[in-house]
Amino acid sequence: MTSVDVTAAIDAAPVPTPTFWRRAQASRSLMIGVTIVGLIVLAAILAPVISPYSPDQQDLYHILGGISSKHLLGTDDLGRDELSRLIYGARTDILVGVLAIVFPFCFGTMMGTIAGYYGGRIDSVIMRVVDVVIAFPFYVLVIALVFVVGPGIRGIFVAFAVADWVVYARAIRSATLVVRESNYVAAAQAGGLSDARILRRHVLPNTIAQAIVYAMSDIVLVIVAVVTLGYLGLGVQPPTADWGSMISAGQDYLTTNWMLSTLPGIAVVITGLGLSLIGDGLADVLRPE
Amino acid sequence: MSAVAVDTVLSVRDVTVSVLRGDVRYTAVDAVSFDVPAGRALGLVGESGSGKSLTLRALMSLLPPAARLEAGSVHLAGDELPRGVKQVRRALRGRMAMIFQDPLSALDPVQAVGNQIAEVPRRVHGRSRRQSWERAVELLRLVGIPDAPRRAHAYPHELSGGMRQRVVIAIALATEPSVLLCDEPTTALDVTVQAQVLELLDDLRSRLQLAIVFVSHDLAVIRQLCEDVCVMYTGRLVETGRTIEVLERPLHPYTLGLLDAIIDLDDPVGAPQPIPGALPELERLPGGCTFHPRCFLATEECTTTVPELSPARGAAPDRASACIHRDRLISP
Amino acid sequence: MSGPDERTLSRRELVKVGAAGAASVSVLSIPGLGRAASLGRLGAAREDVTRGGTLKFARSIAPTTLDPANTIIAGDIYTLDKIFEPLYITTVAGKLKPWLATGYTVSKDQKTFTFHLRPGVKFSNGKPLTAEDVVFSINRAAKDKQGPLSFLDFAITSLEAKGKSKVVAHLSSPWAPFISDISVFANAIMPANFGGKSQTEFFKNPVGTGPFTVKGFKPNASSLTLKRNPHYWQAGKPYINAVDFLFVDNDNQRLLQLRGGQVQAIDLVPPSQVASLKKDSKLHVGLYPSWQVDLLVLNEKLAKFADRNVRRAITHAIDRNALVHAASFGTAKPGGSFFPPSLQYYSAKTPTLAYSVSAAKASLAQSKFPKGFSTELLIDGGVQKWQTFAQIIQQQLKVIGINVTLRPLDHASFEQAFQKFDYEMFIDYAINDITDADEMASFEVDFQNGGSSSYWSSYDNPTAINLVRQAEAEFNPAKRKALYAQIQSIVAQDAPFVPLDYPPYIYAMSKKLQGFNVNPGGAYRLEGVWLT
Amino acid sequence: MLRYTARRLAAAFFVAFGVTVATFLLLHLAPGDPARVVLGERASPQALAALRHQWGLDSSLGSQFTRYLDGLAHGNLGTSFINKTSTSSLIRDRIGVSAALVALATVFAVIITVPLASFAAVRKDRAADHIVRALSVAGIGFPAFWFGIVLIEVFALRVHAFPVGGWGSSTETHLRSLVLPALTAAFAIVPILVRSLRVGMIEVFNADFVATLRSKGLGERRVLAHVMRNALIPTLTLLGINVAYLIGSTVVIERVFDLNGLGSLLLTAISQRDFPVVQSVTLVLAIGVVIVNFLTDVIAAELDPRIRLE
Repeated sequence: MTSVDVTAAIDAAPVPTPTFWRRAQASRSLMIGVTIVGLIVLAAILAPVISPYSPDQQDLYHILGGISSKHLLGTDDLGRDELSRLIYGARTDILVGVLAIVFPFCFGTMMGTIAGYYGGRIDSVIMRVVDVVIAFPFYVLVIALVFVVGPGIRGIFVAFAVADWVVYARAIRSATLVVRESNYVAAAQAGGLSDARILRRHVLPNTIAQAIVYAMSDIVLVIVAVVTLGYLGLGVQPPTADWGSMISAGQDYLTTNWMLSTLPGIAVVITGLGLSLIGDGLADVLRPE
Repeated sequence: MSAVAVDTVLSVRDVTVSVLRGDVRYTAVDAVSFDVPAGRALGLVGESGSGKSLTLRALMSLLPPAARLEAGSVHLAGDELPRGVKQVRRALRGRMAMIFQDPLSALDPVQAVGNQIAEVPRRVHGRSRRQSWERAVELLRLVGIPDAPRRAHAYPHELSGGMRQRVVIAIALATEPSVLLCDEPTTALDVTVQAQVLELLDDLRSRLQLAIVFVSHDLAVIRQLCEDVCVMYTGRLVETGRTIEVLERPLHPYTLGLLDAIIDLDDPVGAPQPIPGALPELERLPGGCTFHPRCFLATEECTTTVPELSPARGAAPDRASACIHRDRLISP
Repeated sequence: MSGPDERTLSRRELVKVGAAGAASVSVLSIPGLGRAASLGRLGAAREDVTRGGTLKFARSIAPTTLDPANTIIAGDIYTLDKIFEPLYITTVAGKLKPWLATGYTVSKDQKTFTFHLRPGVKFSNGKPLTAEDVVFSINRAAKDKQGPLSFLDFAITSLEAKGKSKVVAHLSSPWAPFISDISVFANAIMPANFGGKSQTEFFKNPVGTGPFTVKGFKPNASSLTLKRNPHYWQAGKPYINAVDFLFVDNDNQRLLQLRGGQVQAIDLVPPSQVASLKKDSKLHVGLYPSWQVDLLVLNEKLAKFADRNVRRAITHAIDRNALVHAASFGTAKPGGSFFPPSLQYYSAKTPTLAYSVSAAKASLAQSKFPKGFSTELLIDGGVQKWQTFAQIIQQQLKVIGINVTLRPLDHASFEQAFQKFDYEMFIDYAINDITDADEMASFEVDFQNGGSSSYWSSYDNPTAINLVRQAEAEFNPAKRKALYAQIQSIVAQDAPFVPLDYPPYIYAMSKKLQGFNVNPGGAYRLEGVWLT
Repeated sequence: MLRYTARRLAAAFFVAFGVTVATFLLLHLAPGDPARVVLGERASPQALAALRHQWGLDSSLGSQFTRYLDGLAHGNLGTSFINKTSTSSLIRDRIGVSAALVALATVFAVIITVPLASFAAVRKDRAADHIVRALSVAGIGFPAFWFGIVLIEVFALRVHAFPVGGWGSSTETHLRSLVLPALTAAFAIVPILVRSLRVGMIEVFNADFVATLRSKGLGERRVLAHVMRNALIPTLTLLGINVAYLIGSTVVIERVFDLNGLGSLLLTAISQRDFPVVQSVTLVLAIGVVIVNFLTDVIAAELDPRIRLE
């Protein structure tokens, strides 16, 4: 019988996918995201330089002032400069957001790698713990933990440390499972390399990208959560400027001074948008073709 | 072109399909015409991306969103199919059916296979639930599935690849068609299973007097099943004729290239010779004969003149080729 | 105690009551004669009102108990006073008015009071009010030393019923604020021995003479429905069929519910919202003069606040004018004396500690904490005004080196926390419930007898306490005034708490609600309101 | 299917047990002596000791846990420090509001997500698709409570279509009171659902079996029925994953809309440091998630036989 597949012999027919278009799009959302977040982070870092006033400085005789040349975005109910508080709020919320995921990121990645690489009993123990933590509604767990530790930034850090690592652990575990089956890991194992070295040199570099992509959208969730805790009075405590407590305080003046609540709200949305765009862009760029 | 033959069931004339890439439409199937009589199988062969599957889908009105039927007519048993997706589908009911390359993805994963077959008599022919189910079991038996009454309750993922393809065929047969379009139905299967499915199709063809259009990139498969063959390249038919003759004496350098690329078990000495270059992308089709950049016969003229598909001198009467140098290929 | 000329006293007391109460005639009238007149005036139902309907009223605090003798929480008081009524009440104008009594006679030694009960008064179960009920109720309030206001009944030695319609009260000594004290909600009347039920059962389904009744009371519920009492003694009243109290602790949510038309009235309107509410043509904002003062209380159980210089430094450091400007939006007056200016015997000449950062720093420098310290400010977190106050105080104390962290709690835990002395500083308000200033003086200064360890500050100045007790036995208004001026002066200098401002009561309501008013003690009666 | 259900049930029980242990430990992780919190700073050592004994805080962790489990088995979740009533009765009073809110929010989430995701999937890479995707990206950074505030301002204050808050007194007013909060809660998960479901739908629409269905001669409505059933499965799985987040969001949303559900009970208990209530509500909400996840797993497996094999 004469056989077989013509395409096996002929050079693989190229599949004309709109690669360029997609790459352009991916980098476009990445670029926009980096620009937005970059500007906000820059403002946060330079807060003491660019803020026209101290965020805590009250002027009790000029409260709820509208837009003026002295106060570009007006003043709040204690006569504090709204613009300065917005800028310092970025400082608080972004710093807290980033710091709050450091531990979950590291610990979750570690647990996920160990579970995925070693499998077996270690895997099932870690994953059962993950299942239990995930069963708690995120906000319920965070609020309950803030209750245990006490409101404020320390409470936020502890709450996220306990509640948030599981997501990284899950993602990294499944990525590690794939990598573990690959030939180069098998080769490395056959070559007698230590587990630590294989994990560090061959496994992690191939899985960490996913954790980084997730971290971007995670910072968004954390900032939203910090803001929400601020709204509930469990988050950053006064007088520290934070977008959540600003939204909460401004809610009382929604009819007369709508900007007080709306501006920090918009700030949260824009920051979230920027970080999500970075996450999406990174995911597209890092996704293996 | 010759008039529609009396026993011709499916007659395709100048079917042209365009595809949207970015903001530009490109012609992906260019004025394809062929006839298939009852009880005969026509092979449509070419590399992936040559437009053969698109042609089939155009006939069934199953084009993907980016593709559009630009021109051409299809006659089924002498009746011209109407325009418009809905009208075509209604006109096709019970006359033409199609089977697909990947039998797993061609089946609804969350329905028992019996239901998927019985759905046709139930919904299309308005039979009773019981009758429909019996019909489904009967069809499963017809396509050679052992223990059909029990297997009818199985889900697609519970069946082997060959079984699944038999189920797909059974679904197609449920519509009681006179024409069966097969889109590489054996490609995803093991070689032994492939042979069984081909035997089944061949058996059905003769028993049910089905007209079959069989798309494949595998010349061996075509040879086994099809009396006639059309070779396609970049959306155009480049050679047609009796399968035996086309394969014995190709009249187009592309067909020749396809044959040379095959390991010939009868001639183990001659090493397979791949066709140089690659199938051009739609956006970058060369002018003139689209095959000329890869062709060993190409001349200056080939880069400018678009060759017509026309009968070759000195060959069998139903042979045609779209190469201006075809006469140079007729050699003993 | 060397009593002054008894005849003078008697007349003066009568003059005082006559001036305070709208019913000076009925005080002396024989019950039988006064009946028609008093019922006619008090019970007259207006003919030009719309009857029926349910008033939906959103309030900040849910009641925890309906027992008058066991609470001083606003949420409880302003619910139970719709169900139970005392012998006298305070009018909107801040005067005493005979209510379940038509009047009283007093012995020459000022130690025996005979109250004449209003005829025709029935409890909500249809049974008539008798002298036994009054004896039971006031005895319960007076003898129940757990009761936070039992100190008001301090002077009562015994009560006896004379027939069905007279009650005689024997006092240990002449007691100037007596009728005023009798008018407090804690002395409200309920059936003797709870009408035969257990106390717990009774306060679940209470029976009183008030305009409304409650069935199946649950503490801390999200709403409470009060139904019209069909046996109410003021014929034709109440005009409305029912009151739905909704308890919404969030200021903003209450406002929203009023603006959204879900309720017809709300209490505790944040001052910041007054201006914008006034612009709403469908709404009416009521600012009612009050006997209220907002206080920053300092816990003297702690070494830092036991130090008088620290307390004075804090008082100097808080700019009450700015505070009022920013947080009260022109509705309140800045704080000075711990007596509100509207209260009897307020002294405008009180030498208060004025706002001065340098004076504050100087005081702190003289204290044991010259470099300042860190402390915690407890507030009722649900009230926007307190949050604003707290943040301003936080900022102003920072200037003199006192770092304040805020501790907002929900209302119930807030009350519990400071009453258990689980606090360092807290902000709360004090209201004189009755016409006589003695209540506020005792409550905030009389560490032993005032019922609250000087508003839980533990402020204990024997000189001041002695003056408070002198004033209680003093019937000469001029002399009393002088005594209270002295007390106010001492307290201002000792600075056990910082009087922050004197706010009005602010209610907002739909213009459909008519006849609503609040007395300076903070109580509002609902038998006379109607919905158009 | 039975074996699959049994396996999921066993797993659910295991997680539920883990959740119970975790909530139990929560109380013991909390700094400060609960007895002192309740009795105040001035409390005598005897009173403190008595209260600790009453709550069993003086016995070993192990025996406390056994007692806790024993209580749970008898439906006794403990007694509120503040209200002095059993926490289970507090929870019973309020669970209805929360359950109704979560249920309605889920319905809204599906009603919003499915058309948006299908729309985007059908028009993949066209303008409509880009708009839906951009909105879903922006939506993730949008605090739900803020959306609630906006809804109140627009639909309750400008247009008096819905109450601004509260729970109402009849079934009809209950439902009306729930509309805005449920929309807000739905909004908390819709961006995530749309993103994931869009991808799932594209896969289904591109699947060959749709072509098979059409080549069978079935009408478009019949074809859509097949597609929907297939798209339902990823939707369901997604809902299962996100219901925990949804339940968490309702805690905040109940506060915005002044609903007296478990969320506001939790928040009040937290501000009152009412340990048993915090513990019980946390436990009940987490068990709720476990139950919902179990149900979605089983229903998804019923709809999709392939899942049973995993």
